[in-house]
Amino acid sequence: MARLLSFAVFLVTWWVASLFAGDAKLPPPPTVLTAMIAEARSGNLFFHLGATLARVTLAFTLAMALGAAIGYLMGRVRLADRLGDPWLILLLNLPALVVIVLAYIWAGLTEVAAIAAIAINKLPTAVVTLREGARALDAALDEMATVFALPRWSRFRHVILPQLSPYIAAAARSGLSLVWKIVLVAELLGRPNGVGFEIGVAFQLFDIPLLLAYSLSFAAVVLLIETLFVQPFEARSYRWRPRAA
Amino acid sequence: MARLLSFAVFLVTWWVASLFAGDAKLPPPPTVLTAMIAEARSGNLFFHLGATLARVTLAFTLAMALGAAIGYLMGRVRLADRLGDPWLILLLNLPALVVIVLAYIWAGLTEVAAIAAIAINKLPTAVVTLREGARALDAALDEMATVFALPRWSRFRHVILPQLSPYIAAAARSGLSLVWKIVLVAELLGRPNGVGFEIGVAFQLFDIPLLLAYSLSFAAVVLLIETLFVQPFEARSYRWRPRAA
Amino acid sequence: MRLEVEIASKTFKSAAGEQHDVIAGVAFALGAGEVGVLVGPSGCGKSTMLRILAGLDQDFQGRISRPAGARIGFVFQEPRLLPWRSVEENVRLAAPGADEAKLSALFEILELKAHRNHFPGELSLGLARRVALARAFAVEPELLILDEPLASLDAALASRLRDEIAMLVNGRSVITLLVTHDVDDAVRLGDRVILLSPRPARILADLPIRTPRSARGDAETAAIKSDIMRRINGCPTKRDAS
Amino acid sequence: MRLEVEIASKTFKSAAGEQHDVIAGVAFALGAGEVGVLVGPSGCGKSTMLRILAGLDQDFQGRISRPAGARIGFVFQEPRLLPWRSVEENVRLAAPGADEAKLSALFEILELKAHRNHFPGELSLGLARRVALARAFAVEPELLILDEPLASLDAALASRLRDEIAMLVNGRSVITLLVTHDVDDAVRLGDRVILLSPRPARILADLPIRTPRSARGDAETAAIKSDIMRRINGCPTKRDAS
Amino acid sequence: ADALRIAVQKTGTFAWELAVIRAHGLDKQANLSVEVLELASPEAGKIALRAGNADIVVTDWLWVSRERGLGAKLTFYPYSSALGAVMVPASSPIQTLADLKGRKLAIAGGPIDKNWLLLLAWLKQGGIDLKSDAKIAYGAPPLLAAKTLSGEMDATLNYWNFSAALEAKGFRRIAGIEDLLPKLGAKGRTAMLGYVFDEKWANTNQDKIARFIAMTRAAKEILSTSDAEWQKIAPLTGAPDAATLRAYRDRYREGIPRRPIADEEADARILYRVLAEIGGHELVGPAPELDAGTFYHAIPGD
Ligand SMILES: Nc1ncnc2c1ncn2[C@@H]1O[C@H](COP(=O)(O)OP(=O)(O)OP(=O)(O)O)[C@@H](O)[C@H]1O
Ligand SMILES: Nc1ncnc2c1ncn2[C@@H]1O[C@H](COP(=O)(O)OP(=O)(O)OP(=O)(O)O)[C@@H](O)[C@H]1O
Ligand SMILES: [Mg+2]
Ligand SMILES: [Mg+2]
Repeated sequence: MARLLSFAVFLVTWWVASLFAGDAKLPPPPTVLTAMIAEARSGNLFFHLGATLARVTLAFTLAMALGAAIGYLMGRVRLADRLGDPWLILLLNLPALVVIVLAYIWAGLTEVAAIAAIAINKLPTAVVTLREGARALDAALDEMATVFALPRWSRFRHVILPQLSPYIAAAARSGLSLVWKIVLVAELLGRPNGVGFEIGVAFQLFDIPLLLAYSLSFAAVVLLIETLFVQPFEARSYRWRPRAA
Repeated sequence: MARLLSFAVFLVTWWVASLFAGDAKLPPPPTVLTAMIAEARSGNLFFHLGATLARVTLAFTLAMALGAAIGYLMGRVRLADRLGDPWLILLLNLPALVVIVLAYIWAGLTEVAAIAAIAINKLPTAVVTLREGARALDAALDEMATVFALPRWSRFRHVILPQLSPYIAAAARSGLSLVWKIVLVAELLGRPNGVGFEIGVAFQLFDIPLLLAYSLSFAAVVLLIETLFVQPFEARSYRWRPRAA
Repeated sequence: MRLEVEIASKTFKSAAGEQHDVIAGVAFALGAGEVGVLVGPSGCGKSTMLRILAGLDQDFQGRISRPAGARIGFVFQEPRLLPWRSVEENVRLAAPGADEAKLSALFEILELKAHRNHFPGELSLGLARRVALARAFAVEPELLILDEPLASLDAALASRLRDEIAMLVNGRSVITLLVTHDVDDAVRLGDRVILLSPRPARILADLPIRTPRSARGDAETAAIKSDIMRRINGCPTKRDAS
Repeated sequence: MRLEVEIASKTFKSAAGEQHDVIAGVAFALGAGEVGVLVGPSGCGKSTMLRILAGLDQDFQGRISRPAGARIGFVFQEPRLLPWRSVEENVRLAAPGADEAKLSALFEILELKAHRNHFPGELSLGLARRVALARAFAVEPELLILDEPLASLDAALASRLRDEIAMLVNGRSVITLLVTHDVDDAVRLGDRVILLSPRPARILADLPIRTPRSARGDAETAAIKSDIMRRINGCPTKRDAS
Repeated sequence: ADALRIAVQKTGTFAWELAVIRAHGLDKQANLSVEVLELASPEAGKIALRAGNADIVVTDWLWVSRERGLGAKLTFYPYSSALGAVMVPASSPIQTLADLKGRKLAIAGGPIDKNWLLLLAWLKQGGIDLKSDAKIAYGAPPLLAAKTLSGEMDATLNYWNFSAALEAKGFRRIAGIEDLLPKLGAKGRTAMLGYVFDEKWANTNQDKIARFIAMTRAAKEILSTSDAEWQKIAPLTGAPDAATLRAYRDRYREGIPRRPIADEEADARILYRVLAEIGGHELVGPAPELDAGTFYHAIPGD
């Protein structure tokens, strides 16, 4: 309910803003919707959305898995943290453009290069978030697990993972958004399809409705996934928390 | 010590890699250093670095402050979460390019537009991270603070803030990296100075050493800030934690 | 200054969705200078009651009237210290008005002097509980709520602290509510012992002790104690409500 | 199967940088079926000792020899449950081998039947401590370590549980170590009572009780108790070491 | 002096012209005070114009016409007729455009790039559909130039300046896009790039624009006659060696538009139809024909 209301407010705000700003500066919702429908009709929307989603999924999974593992290690083992930290800061602060260009130069204008470049851009942010999580782990529960000789997997799943889960959630949400920003650059610079490619085209033509149509389609997909899968799952796994007011 | 070692390993790896890859694909450290020194001599490096740092500082501060406040609110007040969530997901998944272009169109190619656009891009990631932090707040300590009637500020500073601090650290680190990625796009598209501008120029000229010189200079600045200020501060404020192995 | 408690009922909804009745009609009143002691089986709803009457839980049927704006000192059942603040800071934060002399005296009594600069993670449980006591005393409360304050302390220290609490309570017009499983403590400290049933808590007996604390002899306390024990064991305790 | 403990010294370095001596020479040994009871003032180093001999803290001077690969059941001073797992899951995770009949019996004895599906956050402290007891018992430990297991429980329940512990310990060849502040518990349950000094902990006395637990009459326990009390109070306790 | 705000890409050719203008004080002679907003990417100019931060930018009439169709009344005056070129390594077996079939092609600027569309249209007349008959890699022009240089691509269609740089590195020019225009119906080299500005602004600033155009013509004249001038602007071009600079110079000079504006517009109209047919709605927007007001006619002497 509240979500629907909020969504309605969003639409109205947009529409009103577009009335004030003028079509050229901010096209109203129907214009964007028309562009969206036209792209959907021609099949373009699904083709490009599919290509981007595939890249996002791959790069995201890769970066999250690797980033979580490295972050956990750095949070728990002091030496790993000391050794890894300068690399981490470097990687964090390398511009996306540079990573993507270098990846394309080394691995060719290939799918692998694109996905690797995106993953490398996202990796360090997952690392820093999970590192904080690992640092904040409860030593008392750790001792409990050791004393009762919980098997490795059980310990990970029942003791560690629930403590890391808010950090994982934060890293995943902000990470997905980062991946999405970067996949566009990667597609813009050297892929023949994907939303980023289309946005590049729309940008060259300065076609704002098209630009918005593609952007919002992706946001809609994420919104859908959040509402249908992520949030119910989260609600279930946070049942144990005392309910807030 | 470990950090220096790690840094040395980084340099060696780079150098060896450049020997294998060839100058054109990956210039060796001295080449990049030469480019860096040349830019420093001419004053260009400091000029552009300064411009970018100013933008980064402003946008980062703005986004962190606002994002933390909103995230805290959404984590604590269920209704705020419900209402804000769709907006948040939308904002998270709006491509940086689109936000920047729209900001420039509305507010002109101005400093304000650039900084606002960067802040808007970073804002939602700070929100999601802090929201997780606020959700994980300890209700028992909250009750304690209420019973003992801790004044608002004291409660915030001594009860809430320390619990949020790992989330703030994560949001700040990954957020700085995001701001840095986006400021480059903003400078590329509509600013006459800054590292992003220079990187854009270097890219058009395909001058990889120059590209790397600017990227690494920024990373070096962040590394310096981390080593000199952030990490000592962190070590101090996490003294209470049982020391890890 | 009076504390009036009338809780008609309190239910929790568990995460699994079940309804749990925790309090089923508890009513009593305490005046300034009075010490009420709640005694009841584990899990019967004592801590819940304390949270309600401190105003931490508003979701119940009934009415609480507390002296408006009264300073509360609460010793929770667990220490509830701020892990990131030293022992001294923990106390000072709750009692910004307490002066150095007062704190020193408190730390002396509670044998905490060596631990002033420790973080709570560096304390034993008994030490942490003592810090919680120091915090509650430092605020000079008008309403003092103690949830098993003497658990996890050795016998000698516990008895010394029992005397300290008695002194504190005697000296000033503070309303005190004490939860304990130790009938001995109850009889030595209380002006009124309220016996509670297993969950959902009802009042089984409300026993006033009229002799002033300082005047209670061993014989008298033994008599009251055996009365209480009889009452507890006399009414056959419904075990686990399942 | 024997537990041999020889801790020459243990020091903590506090975050503020100070050095704290916590144990200053403690040595004893326990055989299978024996119950050792540690009694000492709050903050003297008992929990630290338990952590060392369970292998959780390796940073000490001395030597521990534990039966290799022995299953350990540990009741920590705080419950240490996983807040995100139900009561039943908490127990099952530690004791994956325990069958339904066994768990049912345990939950029955500990009066936890109504709380199987609760999360730890929905328990009273006494209930949570009982879950911790259930967990330690469910693993069928060969080495059982109990840090104040009966604190925060009402007298009736505590006495029932004391009997349960005695039964469990009698039945099987388990090495048991118990920390308590209750001299009564110590005398009723222990085969050996080890009295500790204030921090840094040294052994003040190591008192064997030769009568089997089941045969101890009230008179005998009273005698031993008074002996212990005399010893505790006799050697003038150095108060706070500061 | 009248203020005039111009947005340029720092590495673009317009920046070279402006350097000459400044060096020779042409702006003062024209009584203009030129404010140059240097930007780092090709698209930034459009943003600057849209955002109202620039009066004049350089872009193509294709976009101007499209925008007019959508309601934004911009207008165009020819700036350069230089177009991209198809380049192959010196030793490549590719001799003609028809040989591109089945090859790996790097196309700068993406699927709606005008060079690419014109090439497609030209080949289509010969019955070749390159879009499906070749392996196409779209990408950023500098990246593709580097990729071609490293041998990853069989051929590249890139912007004229990148092509010139490749030429200087020994690459072979299979065809310049301007060579294809006659077969597509144009009478001669057609300037697709031009100065673009707002129509309303232009109408109130006719004199200013006229002076601006005259000034740029003077600059072009200098650049087309003086080789020494090229040495002066060499650092701006980023040319790593003399050969590249020479290639830039020659291609630049070829690209200076010298035809009457009416001829330019007539050819633009023809090419627009070609482009509209092959690029479709996506490229040109709702208008099937070049919008009537696309070209700016109020320059004396045209
Ligand atoms: N991590 C630590 N850093 C510094 N000092 C510590 C640390 N852990 C414990 N101590 C100190 O060691 C001493 C013994 O602690 P321990 O928990 O063993 O006491 P205890 O005998 O179990 O007391 P109690 O009966 O109150 O539980 C205490 O004085 C405590 O302050
Ligand atoms: N958040 C909650 N959700 C569901 N049930 C709860 C919740 N909090 C407490 N309970 C239940 O309420 C009952 C009373 O809890 P309470 O903490 O008041 O007991 P208590 O009398 O203080 O026990 P103890 O002596 O063990 O501390 C318990 O059975 C507990 O399971
Ligand atoms: Mg309780
Ligand atoms: Mg202890």
